[in-house]
Amino acid sequence: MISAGAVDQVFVTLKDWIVFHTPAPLQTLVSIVIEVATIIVVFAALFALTTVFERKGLGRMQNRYGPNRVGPFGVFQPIADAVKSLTKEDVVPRAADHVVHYLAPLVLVGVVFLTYAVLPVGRNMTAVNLDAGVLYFFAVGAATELAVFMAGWSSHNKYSLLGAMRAIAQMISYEIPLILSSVPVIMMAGTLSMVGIVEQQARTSGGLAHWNVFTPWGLAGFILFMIAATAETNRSPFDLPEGESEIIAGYFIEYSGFKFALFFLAEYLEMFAVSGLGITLFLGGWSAPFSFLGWIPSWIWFFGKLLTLIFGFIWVRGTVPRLRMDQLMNFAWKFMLPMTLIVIFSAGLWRFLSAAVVGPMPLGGVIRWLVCALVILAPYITLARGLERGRRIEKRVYRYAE
Amino acid sequence: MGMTFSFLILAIMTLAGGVAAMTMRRLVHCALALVVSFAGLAALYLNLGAEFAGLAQLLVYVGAIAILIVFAILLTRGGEGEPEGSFSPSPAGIAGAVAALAVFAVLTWAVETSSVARAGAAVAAPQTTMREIGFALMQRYVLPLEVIALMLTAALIGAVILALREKRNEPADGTAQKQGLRA
Amino acid sequence: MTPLAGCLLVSALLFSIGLAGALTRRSAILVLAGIELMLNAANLNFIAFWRFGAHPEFLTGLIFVIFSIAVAAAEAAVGLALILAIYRHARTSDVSEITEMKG
Amino acid sequence: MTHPESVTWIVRNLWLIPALPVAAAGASALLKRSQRRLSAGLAIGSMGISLVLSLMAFAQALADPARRVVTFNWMQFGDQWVQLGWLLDPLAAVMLVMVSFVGLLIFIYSLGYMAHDDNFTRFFCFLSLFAGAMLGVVIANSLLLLFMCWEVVGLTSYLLIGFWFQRPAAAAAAKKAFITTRVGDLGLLIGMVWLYAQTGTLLFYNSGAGCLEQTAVAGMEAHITAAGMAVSTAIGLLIFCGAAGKSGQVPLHVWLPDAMEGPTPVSALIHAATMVAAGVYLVARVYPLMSPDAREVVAWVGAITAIFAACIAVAQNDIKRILAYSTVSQLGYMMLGLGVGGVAVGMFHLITHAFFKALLFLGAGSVIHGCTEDQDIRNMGGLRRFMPVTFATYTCGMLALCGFPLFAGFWSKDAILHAAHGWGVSQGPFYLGAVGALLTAFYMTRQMYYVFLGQRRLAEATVSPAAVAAHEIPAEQIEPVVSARTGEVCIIEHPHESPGVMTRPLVVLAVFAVLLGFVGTPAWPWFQSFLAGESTGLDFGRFSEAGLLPLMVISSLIVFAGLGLGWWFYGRKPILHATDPDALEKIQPGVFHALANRLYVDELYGVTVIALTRFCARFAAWLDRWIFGGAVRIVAWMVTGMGWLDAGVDKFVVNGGFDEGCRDVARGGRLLSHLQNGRVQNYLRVIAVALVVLAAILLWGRRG
Repeated sequence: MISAGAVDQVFVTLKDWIVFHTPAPLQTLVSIVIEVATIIVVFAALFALTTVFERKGLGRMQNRYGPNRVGPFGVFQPIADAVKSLTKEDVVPRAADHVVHYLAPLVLVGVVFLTYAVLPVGRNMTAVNLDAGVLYFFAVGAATELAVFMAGWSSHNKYSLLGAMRAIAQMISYEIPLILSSVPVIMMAGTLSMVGIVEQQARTSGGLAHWNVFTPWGLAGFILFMIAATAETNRSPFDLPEGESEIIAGYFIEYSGFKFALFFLAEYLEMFAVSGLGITLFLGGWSAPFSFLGWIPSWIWFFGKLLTLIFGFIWVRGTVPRLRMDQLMNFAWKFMLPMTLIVIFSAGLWRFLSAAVVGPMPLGGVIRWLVCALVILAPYITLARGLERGRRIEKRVYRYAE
Repeated sequence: MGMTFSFLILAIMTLAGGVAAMTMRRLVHCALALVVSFAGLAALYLNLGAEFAGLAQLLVYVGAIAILIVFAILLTRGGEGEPEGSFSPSPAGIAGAVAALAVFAVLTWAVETSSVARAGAAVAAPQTTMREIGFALMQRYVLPLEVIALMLTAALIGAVILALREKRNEPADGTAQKQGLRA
Repeated sequence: MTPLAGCLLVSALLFSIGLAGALTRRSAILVLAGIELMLNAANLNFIAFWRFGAHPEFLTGLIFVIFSIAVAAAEAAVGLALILAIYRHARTSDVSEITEMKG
Repeated sequence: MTHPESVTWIVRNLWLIPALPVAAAGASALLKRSQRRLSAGLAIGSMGISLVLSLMAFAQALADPARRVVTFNWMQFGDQWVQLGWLLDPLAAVMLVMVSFVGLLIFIYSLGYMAHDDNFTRFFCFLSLFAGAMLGVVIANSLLLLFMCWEVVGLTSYLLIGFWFQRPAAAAAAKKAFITTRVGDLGLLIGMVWLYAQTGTLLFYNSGAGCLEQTAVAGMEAHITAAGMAVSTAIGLLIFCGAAGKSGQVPLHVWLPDAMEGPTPVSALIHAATMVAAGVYLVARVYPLMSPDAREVVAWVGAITAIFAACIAVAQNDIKRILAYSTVSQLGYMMLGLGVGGVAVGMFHLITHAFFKALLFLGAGSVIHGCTEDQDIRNMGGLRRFMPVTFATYTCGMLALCGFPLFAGFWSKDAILHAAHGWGVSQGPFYLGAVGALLTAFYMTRQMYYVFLGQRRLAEATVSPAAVAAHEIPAEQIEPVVSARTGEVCIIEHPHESPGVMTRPLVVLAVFAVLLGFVGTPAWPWFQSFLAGESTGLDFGRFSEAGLLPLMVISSLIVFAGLGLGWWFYGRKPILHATDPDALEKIQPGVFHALANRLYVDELYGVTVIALTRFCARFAAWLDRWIFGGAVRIVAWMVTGMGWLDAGVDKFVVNGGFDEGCRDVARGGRLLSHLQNGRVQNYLRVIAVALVVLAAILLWGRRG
C-alpha cells in the first residue's frame, strides 16, 4: 500500500535518490541538470500535447474534425509536425541581420524557460525557491520583448517590424496591469516567494482552502490577470502582433523551419508559464480546493488547473474576434489600469476589515465580502458606463464581403 | 585571490557588452550590446547578494530602458538608415578617448591607493530578505520613496508632453507616449 | 586584490567605457547610453560598498541603488523624449550638429 | 461694535435690511443673462425678507420709541477711528417700512413690466442694489455712511435711468441726472467736511457726543461765521444743497423729468419711494442742524418749487412727464412742510406721497404697457373701457394726489398748508402752496380726461400686419379701422389690461392711497406723535382748533375748483383728434408754449451755466495750447539744442575712446565664445578633464 504522501512526493524522492548516488563533487551539477531537463522535457511534451489539443478543440468549435490522420485520432500529429519543421530548409533573407536573426528565437525560448525556475509545480517541486520569486518571474519575462524586437528588426521586413512594434507596445501596455493585478496577492501574502504564496493558500479552514480567488479582490484580480495574460502572450483576441489577415505572421514572418518551431514553442511556453503564475497567485497553486480532496497528488492538481486554463485560452480563441489597435490600447490604459488600482484598494480594505471590525466570523465574513465586492463593482460600473458613453454600437456592415 | 570565478565571468561579460555598445556601428547592435551589459550587471548584483537590486536592474534596464532606447533608435530612423560613420580618428574623438583613459587612470590610482579597498576583506554575504527591504523602504526610507514616486510621476508627464507631436491633427504617436508612461 | 577592489576596478572600467562612448559617439542616443553605463558603474560601487562595507545590515547602499534605478528610469524616459523632440525639430540626432538652442 | 445689553436683536441686526438686497444684487450680477427667474427671485426674496425685518424694526419702534444706536469702528486715521453705525428711531422705522414695502411692490410689478426685456437680469441686479442703498441711507447713523449709500443711490439711479442706454435720450438723461445731483452733492460734501471740522464726529447720535446732539448743535449755533450766519445754518444749508439736488428742488430740478426715460418701475422707484424721498429724509434727519434761518430758506425753496413745477405740469403731454413735474411739485410741498412745520409734517406727506405717487407711476406704466409703449396722452383716451383695474386704481391715486377730501393726500397736504398758514415769518409760502394745490387738481383732471375718459384717439397703424399674421397679438385685441388721415384700412391694436402681476400691486397701493391718511388726521395725529415719540388718542375736539376747520374747507374748495376747471376745459367737450390743440393753448398760446417748454429752464442753463462751462473749457484749452504749450515747446527746443551739442561731443570726443575699448571687449568675447559652441561633448570633455585634475590633486594631497 503506497500512501498518498508517497505518491505526492514520488518525483522528489526519485531525484533525491539519483543525486544521492552520484559522486559528491558532481551532486550540485547533477541536481541542476535533473531539474532543468525535467522542466524542458515536461513542458515541451505539454506543448506537443497542447498543439493537437488546440487544433482539435478549435476544430470542434468550428464544426470540423481537426487533425485526425496521424495515429489514433491524430494524436501523433505533433511528431509529424516536428519532423516536418526539422527537415525544412532554413531560409534566411539576404538583407537580414544574420547574427541577431539567429539569436532571436534562442533568446526567446531561453528566457521563457528561465521563468519556470521559480514555478512551484507541486509540493516541494520548485527548481529555485527564490525569496523574490514573483519579481524574478516578471524581470526575466521582460526580456521576451527584447527577443521579439530582435526577431522583428533583424528580418528587415516591414511586416515583421510592424508586428514587433505592435507586440512590444502591447506587451508593455499589458505588463503593467499584469504586475499590478498580482500586487494584491503579494500584499496579502506578505511575501514575494511563490512557494510562500502557495503555502498560504494551501491552508484550509472549514474544509475550504484559502485560495485567493475566493475573495472579491482575488476574483477580480484573477479575471484582470487572465485578461492581461492573454494579451501578454499575444493570444486571441489580442493577437494583433501576428494578425494573419493584416501582417501575415508578425515578427516571425521571415523564420522558417526549426526557428519557426522555436517561436511557436516559446509562445506556448509563455502561455503555460503565465498560466502557472496565475494558478500560483490566485488558484492555490498545487493545493486542493477542499481538504477532503487532499489525497490527490499536488502535481496532478497543478497540471489539472493548467490544462483547464489552457482550455480556457483555446475557448476564447475560438470565440472572440480580434481587437483593433486603438481598442487594445484604450482597454489597457483606461480600463485595466484603473481597475487594478481599485482591486489593490479593495485588498487593503479587506485586510482592514478584520473580524475585530466587522464582527465574528459567519456574518462578519459575509459583510466583509460584500463590502469589498461593492468597492470593486461600483467603480467598475461607473468606469464601464463612462467608457461606453458616446459610443454607438451598431450592427456591423461588411461592405465588400457580400 | 578574492574574486570568484563567476564574478570574473560576469565582469567580463558586462565590460564586453559595454565596449561593444560603445563601439559598434549599427545603433541597434549597440542597444543590444548595452542590454548584454545591463544583464551582466544585474547578474553581478545577484552574485554580490543584492537579489532585489539585481532583479530591479533586470526589470527596469532590460525590460524598460533598453526597449525605450530601441524605440528611440527606430523613431529617429537610426535603425534602418546608414550606419553611423565609423571611428574616423577625428581630433574630437581622440580627445574624448584620451580623456576617458585619463579618468580611468585616475580612478584606478584612487582604488589602488585606497586603504578602504585594500582592507575590505571578503565577509560573509549579508542575508537580506525581501521582508527587510520592504520594511526599510516603508519605514526608514518612506520619505525618499514618496519623493521618488512624485518624481516618477513628474517625469512621466514630462516625457508624454515632450514626445507628443506638436500638431494636434496628426495621428497620435502612440508608441512614444506609451514608452513614457511605462517608464 | 580584494573583492571590493575588484568591484571598484570593474566599476571604474565601466565608467570609463561609458565616458568614452559619451565623448566620442555622435548619436545622441548613444551618448545617453554611455551616461547610463556611467550611472550603472556608480550603482555597482554602491552595491560593492554595501556588500563589503562595515554595516551591511543597514541596507543603505542597496536602497540607494534602488532609488538610483528609479531615477535612471525617469532620466531615460525624459532624455529619450527630448531626443525625439529634438529629432522632430532638427531632423537629426547627431549631437555635433545640434549646436543651436534657438530655431 | 458697541451695543449695550438693552439693544434688541432687531436693532443689532438692522444692517441686514440693506445688506440683503445688496447681496442679492451682487449675486445676480454673477448670473447669466438667461437666469431670469433666479435673479428676479433673489431680488424679490431679499426684498421680502427686508420688509419682514423692517416690520420687526417698526414693531420695535412702536414698543419702544426711544432712539437705539449701534456704532462700530470702521477705519483708522492717525489716532482717530472713523465710526460708522446705524440707528433705529420712529423716523427711520417709518421710512424703512415705506421703502421696503413700496420697493417690494415695484419689484413685483417689474416682473410683468420688464418681462420682455433682454436685460431682465441686469435690471433686477440694479434694482436690488438701488433698494439696498436706499435702505442704507435710511438706517445710517453717520453722515459718512449716509453719504456713501447716497452716492450708491446716485450711481444706481444713473444706471437705471440709462438702462435703455441704446436710446440716446436715455443715455443723456442718465448723464444729466448724475451730473445735476453731483452739483448738489458737492454742497453736501462740503457741509459734511465742515461738520466734521466743527464737531469732530460724523455720527448723528452717539450718547451725547453725536453731531446732532445738544452739545454739538449748541456749539455750532454759537459760532458765527461770515454774513452773520451761525455755522449750523451754513452747514444745514450746504446739506440742503445735496437734498435739493436729490429731491429736485428748483434750481436743480431739471434732471427729474428727463429721468422718465428709464423704465417705468424705475421712475416709480426713483420718484415715489426712494431717491427723491432721500433728500427730504436727509433734511428730516439733520433737522436739529436746521436753524430757523435755514428753515426759512428751505420753506421758500419748497414753495417756489411747488408752484413752479405745478405750472409746467399743466402743459405737458407725456403721461410720465406730467407725473414727474407733479413729483417735483409735491417734493416742494414736503420741503415746505419741513421748513414751516417740522419733521412730522414733511415726513407725513412724504409717506402718503410715496404710496400714491408709486401708484400713479405704476398705473402710468400699466397704461403705457397696454398702449404698446406709447406715452403721449393725446394718443390715448377712452382707456377706461379697456383697462378697468388700472382706471380705478389710477383714479384713487389721482384723487389722493389732488388732495380730495378724506383721501391720503388731503390730510398730509392739509397739514402742510395748515403749518404754512401758521408760519410766523411770511404768508407767501401759504399762498403759493394753495395755488399749487389748485394747479395740481387741474392738471390731474386734464390728464384723466386725456387718458381714460372721452373717446379713443388713435395713432394710426399701430400694428404691423406681419405681427397680426404671426399671431403675436391675440385676435380680440385688434380691429381693422379706416384711417382718418389717409383713408386706408389699417389694423389697430386695442389697449389691453396688464397682467395680474402688474395690477395687483396697483390695487394694494390704491388701498393705501385711500386709507393711509387716516393715521395722521388732526383728530388722531398718531403719525406725528409717533415720530415725536409720544402717545396720542382719538380726539375730534382738535378740529376745533383755531383756523383748522376753515382751512380744511378752503383747501377742499380749492381742490373742487381745480377739478371743476379741469372739467370745464377738457371734460365738457370731448377731445376728438390727437392733433387738436390743447384747450389752454387756444386761449393763451404764448403762456402754454412757455409752460410746455418747461419755462425754458434747460435753455437758460444752456446759455448760462453750460455756456460758461464751455467757455471755461475753451479758455483752458487755449491756455493749454498756447501759454503752457508754448512754454513747453521752448523748453523742448532748448533741450533739443543741448542734445545736438551733446551728440556732437559724444560722437567725436567720447566715442573715439570708448568705441575702441568696446571693440576690444567684443573681440575678446568672440574669442571666448568658441568655448561655448553648443557641442555637448566638448563640455563633457572639459568636465572629464576637470575631474581628472581634481582627483589627481586630491590623491596627491592625501599621499603627501
